[in-house]
Amino acid sequence: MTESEGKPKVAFYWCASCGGCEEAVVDLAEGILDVVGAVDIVMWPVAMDFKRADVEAMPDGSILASFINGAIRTTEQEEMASLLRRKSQLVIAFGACSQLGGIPGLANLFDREGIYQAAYLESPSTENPGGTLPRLRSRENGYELSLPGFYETVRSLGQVIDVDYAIPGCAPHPTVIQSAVATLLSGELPPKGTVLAPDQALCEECPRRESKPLDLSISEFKRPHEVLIDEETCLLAQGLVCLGPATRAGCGAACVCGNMPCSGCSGPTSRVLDHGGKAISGIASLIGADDEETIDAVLEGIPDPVGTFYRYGLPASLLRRKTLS
Amino acid sequence: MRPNIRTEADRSPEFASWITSLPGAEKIRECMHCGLCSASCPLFAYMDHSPRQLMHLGREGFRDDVLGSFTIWLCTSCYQCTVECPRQIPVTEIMYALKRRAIEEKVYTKHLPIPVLAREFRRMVTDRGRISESWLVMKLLLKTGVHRMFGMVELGWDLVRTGRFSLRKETIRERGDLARMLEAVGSDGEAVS
Amino acid sequence: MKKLAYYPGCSLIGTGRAYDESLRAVFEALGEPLEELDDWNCCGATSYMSIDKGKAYALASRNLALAEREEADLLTPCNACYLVLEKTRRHLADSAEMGHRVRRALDAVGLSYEGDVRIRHPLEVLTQDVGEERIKEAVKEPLKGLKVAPYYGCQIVRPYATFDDQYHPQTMDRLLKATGAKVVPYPFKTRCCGASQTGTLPEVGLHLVYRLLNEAKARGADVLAVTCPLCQFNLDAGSTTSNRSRSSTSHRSSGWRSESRPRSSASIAPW
Amino acid sequence: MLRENGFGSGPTRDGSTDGSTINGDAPLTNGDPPIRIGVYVCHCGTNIARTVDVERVTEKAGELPGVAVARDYKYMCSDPGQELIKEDIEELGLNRIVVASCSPNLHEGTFRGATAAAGLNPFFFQMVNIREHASWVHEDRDLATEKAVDLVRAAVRRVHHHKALESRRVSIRPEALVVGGGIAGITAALTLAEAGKHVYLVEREASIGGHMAQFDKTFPTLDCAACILTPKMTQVKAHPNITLMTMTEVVKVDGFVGSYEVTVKHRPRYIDVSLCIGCQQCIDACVYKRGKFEDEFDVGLSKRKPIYLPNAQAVPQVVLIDPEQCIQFSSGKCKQTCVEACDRDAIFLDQEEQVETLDVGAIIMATGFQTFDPRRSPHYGYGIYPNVYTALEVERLVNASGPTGGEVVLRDGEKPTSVGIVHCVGSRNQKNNPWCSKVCCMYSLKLAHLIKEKTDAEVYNFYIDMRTPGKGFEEFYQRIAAEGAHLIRGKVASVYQHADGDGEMLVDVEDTLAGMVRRIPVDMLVLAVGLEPRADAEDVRRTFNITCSGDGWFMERHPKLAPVDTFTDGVYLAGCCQGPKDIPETVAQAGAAAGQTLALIDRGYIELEPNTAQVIAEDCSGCKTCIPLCPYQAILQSSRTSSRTRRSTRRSRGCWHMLEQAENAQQTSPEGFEPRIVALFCNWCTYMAADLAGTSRMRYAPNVRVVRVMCSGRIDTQFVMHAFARGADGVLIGGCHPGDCHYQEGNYKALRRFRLLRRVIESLGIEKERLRLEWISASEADRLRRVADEMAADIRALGPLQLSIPAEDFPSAEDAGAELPSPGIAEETAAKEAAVP
Repeated sequence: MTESEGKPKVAFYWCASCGGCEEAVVDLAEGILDVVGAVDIVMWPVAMDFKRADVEAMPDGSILASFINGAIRTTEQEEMASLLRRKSQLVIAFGACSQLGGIPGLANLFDREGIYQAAYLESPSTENPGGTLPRLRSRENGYELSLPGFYETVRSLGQVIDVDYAIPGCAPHPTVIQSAVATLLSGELPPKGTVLAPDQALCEECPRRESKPLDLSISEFKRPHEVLIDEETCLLAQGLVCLGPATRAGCGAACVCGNMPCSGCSGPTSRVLDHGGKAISGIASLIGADDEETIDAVLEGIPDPVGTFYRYGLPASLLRRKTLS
Repeated sequence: MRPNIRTEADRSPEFASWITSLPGAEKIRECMHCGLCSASCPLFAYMDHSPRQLMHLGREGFRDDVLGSFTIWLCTSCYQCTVECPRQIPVTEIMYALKRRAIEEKVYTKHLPIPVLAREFRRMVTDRGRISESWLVMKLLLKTGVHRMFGMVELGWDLVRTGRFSLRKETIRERGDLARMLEAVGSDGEAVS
Repeated sequence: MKKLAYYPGCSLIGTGRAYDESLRAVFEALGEPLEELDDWNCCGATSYMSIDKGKAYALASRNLALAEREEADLLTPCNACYLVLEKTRRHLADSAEMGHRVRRALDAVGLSYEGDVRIRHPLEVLTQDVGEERIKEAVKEPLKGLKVAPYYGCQIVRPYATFDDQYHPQTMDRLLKATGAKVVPYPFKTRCCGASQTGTLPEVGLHLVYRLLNEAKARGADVLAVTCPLCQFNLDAGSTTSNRSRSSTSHRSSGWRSESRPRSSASIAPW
Repeated sequence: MLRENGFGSGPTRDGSTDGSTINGDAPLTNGDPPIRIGVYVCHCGTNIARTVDVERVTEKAGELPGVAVARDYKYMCSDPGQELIKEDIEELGLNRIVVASCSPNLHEGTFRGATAAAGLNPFFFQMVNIREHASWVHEDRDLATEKAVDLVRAAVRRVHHHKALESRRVSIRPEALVVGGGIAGITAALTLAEAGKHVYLVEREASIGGHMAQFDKTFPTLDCAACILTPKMTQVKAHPNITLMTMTEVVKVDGFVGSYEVTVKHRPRYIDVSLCIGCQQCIDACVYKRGKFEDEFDVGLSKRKPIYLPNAQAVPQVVLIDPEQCIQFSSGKCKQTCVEACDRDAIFLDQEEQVETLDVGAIIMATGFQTFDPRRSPHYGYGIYPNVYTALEVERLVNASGPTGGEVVLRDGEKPTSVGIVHCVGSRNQKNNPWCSKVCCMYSLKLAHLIKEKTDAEVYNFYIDMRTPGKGFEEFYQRIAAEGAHLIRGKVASVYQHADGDGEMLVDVEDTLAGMVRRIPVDMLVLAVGLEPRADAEDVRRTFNITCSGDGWFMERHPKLAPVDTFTDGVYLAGCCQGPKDIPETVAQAGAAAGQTLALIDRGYIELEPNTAQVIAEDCSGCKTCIPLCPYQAILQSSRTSSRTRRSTRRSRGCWHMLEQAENAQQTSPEGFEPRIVALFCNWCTYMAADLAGTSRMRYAPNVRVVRVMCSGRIDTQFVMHAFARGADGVLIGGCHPGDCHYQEGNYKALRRFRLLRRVIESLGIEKERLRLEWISASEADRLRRVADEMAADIRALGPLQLSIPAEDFPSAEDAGAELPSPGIAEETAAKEAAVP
């Protein structure tokens, strides 16, 4: 580990994401002071005024670690990710969007044209009488303006650049961030590719675990707004699609503690190839019906299966997106 | 009379593959010669080849024996053989196909009334859409030998007397439609090119 | 009961006139008068099938299309029409190729056929839809004392067994009993009457007719009841002709052989 | 094993899905020696080599990562073939073996043995089926070769992950159950009992003896059936090692080979079997003065009372009461004269049904057959004309202990003067049973002889083909012909009885040898009814968890090499429940089944397949999802840690890790799109059907690449997605029919997952034709063929599955930008903007 000016240099960057991950860093509250004090931040667009040129000017590999949140949607995001990769010894995918594609990844259910239509022409709040759509280059008052290119498909950070570690969650839970940072600063780096969170399913830390019956069989799926949710019993046992059994622990079962089922933001454990696929296998098997018609009737309770099982991970899933015609 | 010996030159492989390519007729190859078709056939007594033999001759490709056989013209489509066959050979439908091919290739006795009936029947239906039985019978008799009519005088008189012998020419309204339909359906392409 | 379009067929407006008239009268009496299918055409019978399969199916299918246009099922009293129409219905459903050809032909004249027409026979309608109870009630003069041999003919039980048993059909027996008649056991219920062979090869056809009549007589029947105009014609016309020409029917089989034993020689084959 | 291997679903820099080490070729375990694979491709004489280019497969295999040696050989299963493997293991240090040859059902054991003999753990061996699944079912040499290469590649990738496994031993209970007390069950039971094993012989009827007890003479020797059978029946009753249970049925079978728990139900007999001595005084005393009900043993030809002895030679020699017929049961107002008459007080009218559980190590099925009901072929007039009989009825007539005392007479008591015997009734007929019932020709000849002997009637045998293969059979046929029976080759078309006739019937038949139809008067017609599976065979096989072949007979494990085994370990077949047989064959098979049972019991243990599931405690979060899914309740929650689960080694069955093979279809052919279909087939049904398609030399689309899974329930939806992601154009899942799962309910789990998965993939734009789930039993090879052909055609029409691979989507950022707004919209916008002043 080379350190140029005593303190290690650290960069934060933000791609296609909601900003929640930035909030998560700030949410570390006093904890952040330890971090800030220990490092020298060289890039953090949300909080500090560093420009791309400043980073470009730095020697390759001079940044110890870049924390990048958000998925890759535009050419600019890819360029910045590649730049930071070049300049950094470690790149950490920060949060679900970066690690798995995240909520923005659900755009992979549509193609670019469909997204443009919806976002710039058809949505009720849009006022665009000229029907103007984003263009790479345009002229305005004699100046040539350019916009980043908009990819057909959203990708996770790992699908664009080489990524060393990931911190999961939407947004990452403070305790996860703290222990991850502590691991990185400890000097004993885990193997490359490690997700810096416990490698067990959420049930491990779920307060309702003991209430899960041994003969669980689901005859009706319910959505949270349709029922009064009991605060003690296992949510699956109440017919709610809880992805806890297939999702990585670390958040302390935050949603379940808030009486909502786990929606899977921390992604799968290391042994799983496809988060949604694993959840489908586990949950579908528990359906209490043996014939096609009854099974289908039970499945009517999951009206949007892709949105349910791939809410945070469609781009990083095996099938990645809706096929393009 | 044809001598009762056949050489391989008498066989037509094309005919064999044609007959076994008819729908369901590939089962001829599975025939175990139990003779149920023959023994259940009400017309068997008048046949030169039994249905069983005819199926076998067809399978082996003896085209001239099959198409020249009187048997195919005796079939009244009572479907007894089809229903009985343990190998589910559609004997009646094969008989139909053989009749069609014999007519197409014009291999049948000239004055055999059955194909004449079929032809006259078709002509009348194609022209008018319906059959006027009395006219059909008279045409048939004219074409196959007027002498046959004498034996029928008494029967004819009975029919006239009971109002069952009408000289009205039956016809449908949309004759043009029917003609266009029969044109549009195209040809069978069942017989070989 | 779905609406029925009456399809008399060519024989019922010819030699089978009596059948047509009595059928109309029966349904009238039952309060369900028959309505004839508008502009029906000949089904093609066995003759057309002997010449051109595609045209034969097209011909028959026009009637199916007309019935479908009227949202009706077809009621046909003639066995031959019944089979031809039923066979067409099945073939159009089973054979994609023929279905396509025929639909193209129908399309050429603005007709279509989706496959929603059932083919029905008066025996089926009278015993199943109307029912023996209603028939019994409607009978004014029971046929008491009349001994009837029921003759079903071939084509309503073969090759398809649609509404009755293939070997031992019962619907006509039930209908006849409902009218008060006595039904005699008649083993030749479904044996062929010779069909058009009575016209084309009279000596062959009449022989078959003779067997049927002789058997009915041996079973003690006063009359034979039939369901098909051609069977009726053959048996009716043949009942005089076959007797007359019996002596000259010399077509003893070249193929038939009967075992002869002194004890039963008298009761063997009638020829 | 590396715990952390990329980011869950494996996104990596290059954008391929191959990000996780699960798919890589590196050794999985740190410190383990490098993987050295030996691949052996078998010619199987010309069986494989004729259609598959064996050299090419070998060459391709040699290029695969980890492969140290690839060889082809004429017969891998031969001693030199196996020696080859052993030498290579020793000399080249191989630690994984792949053999591409025939079905693992045939030679998996052989090659595991060879692997073990060279000191390598046998579970480092993997078999590839390129005969039944490739060379025998395809004609196109290129496509068959390509398929073989794919299958070998899949296996090579798979063995990277194999681990050394140790077989576990399970001890075998020494008791055996024999189901069915006909000659098959009797023979099997006596053989086992003589060997000192305890046997439970369960018979549904009131007496053992089965069909054989009804026969008079046996062909071709004409020795008396009773004389040879009755001693065996009494031996059964007397044998100290046999517990005979009549009027008893098996209702449930739990457990597995070595320790089956069999629940049996005893129907009440209303007589105490231990008290009754068969004196029959109760029968004489019955309020019915004479027989009123059809006697089952005499096939209805005689009448009996509600209290009766099943037959004169019945074992046990104990009466029974039919509650359907006895007045006491219907009205409660009988004088109960039978109870009074019994001086041993053996009658208990309040007896009830009893249920009992038996613990046995092995089961022999000997449930027999039923005869074809000729009412299903109405043209023979059975049930209409009184003098039309089934052969079984005539067996009773000719039997000296039968209803007529052995006299062959018509219903009116007259001797027949002319008798017709119709062969093949219900057999060799697509409308009834397509098979030859094997015994009818011989028993018809026997009846011809007996009838002629007893009545001097003219006898006509109407046969289609005279089938007399067997010791002394042809000679018997010659003897009957010499005796003057008329042997007429033709099937009877109709039977007609004259109105004024004297009971005489006329039979129409084509004498096909003479080429004429004959009309023959007979006064007795005997129908040689064929043999068919019992009506409840389907229920029975379900109870015992065995399979039926398509025709309904119980299915043997292998038609030639394992004719008495079933696919369920420890359950064996004897006699006609497996297919038509004559008595000597039945006895031989019963002996064989008993021999197999003895071999199992005397070894004392069996080795269970060691590939069962395990819980890795440190990875388990205690979510308990697996617990309700195990039909054997094998997964137990550990009481100590409470959060962990542990498995019960005793019960769990094998599940295999198949993921590697699911991804074998990554290549698409350059020209002329040929879809790649990954087929995940259950080992017990569809995989067997694919083997059967091979042995039957069916031809089907070569697009299907079969991966064997132990159960369709093992198929994780990830397997399917993985296959699609790796280039499969379609995925076919084959499982057992509902209710038939080898593991009770795995196929239902497959169905549930499939229904949800299908919704997901459809939402992702993948056509539903690309994913099919089909229930195909081991006997439905034809169905497999149809499904494979259909699916290949459907997908060919759809074209390749185009999953966007981002690495290809994004050649460079520049190009991506250039694709942006479609020119039309851009120009239009520009024009509008220009128009603004």
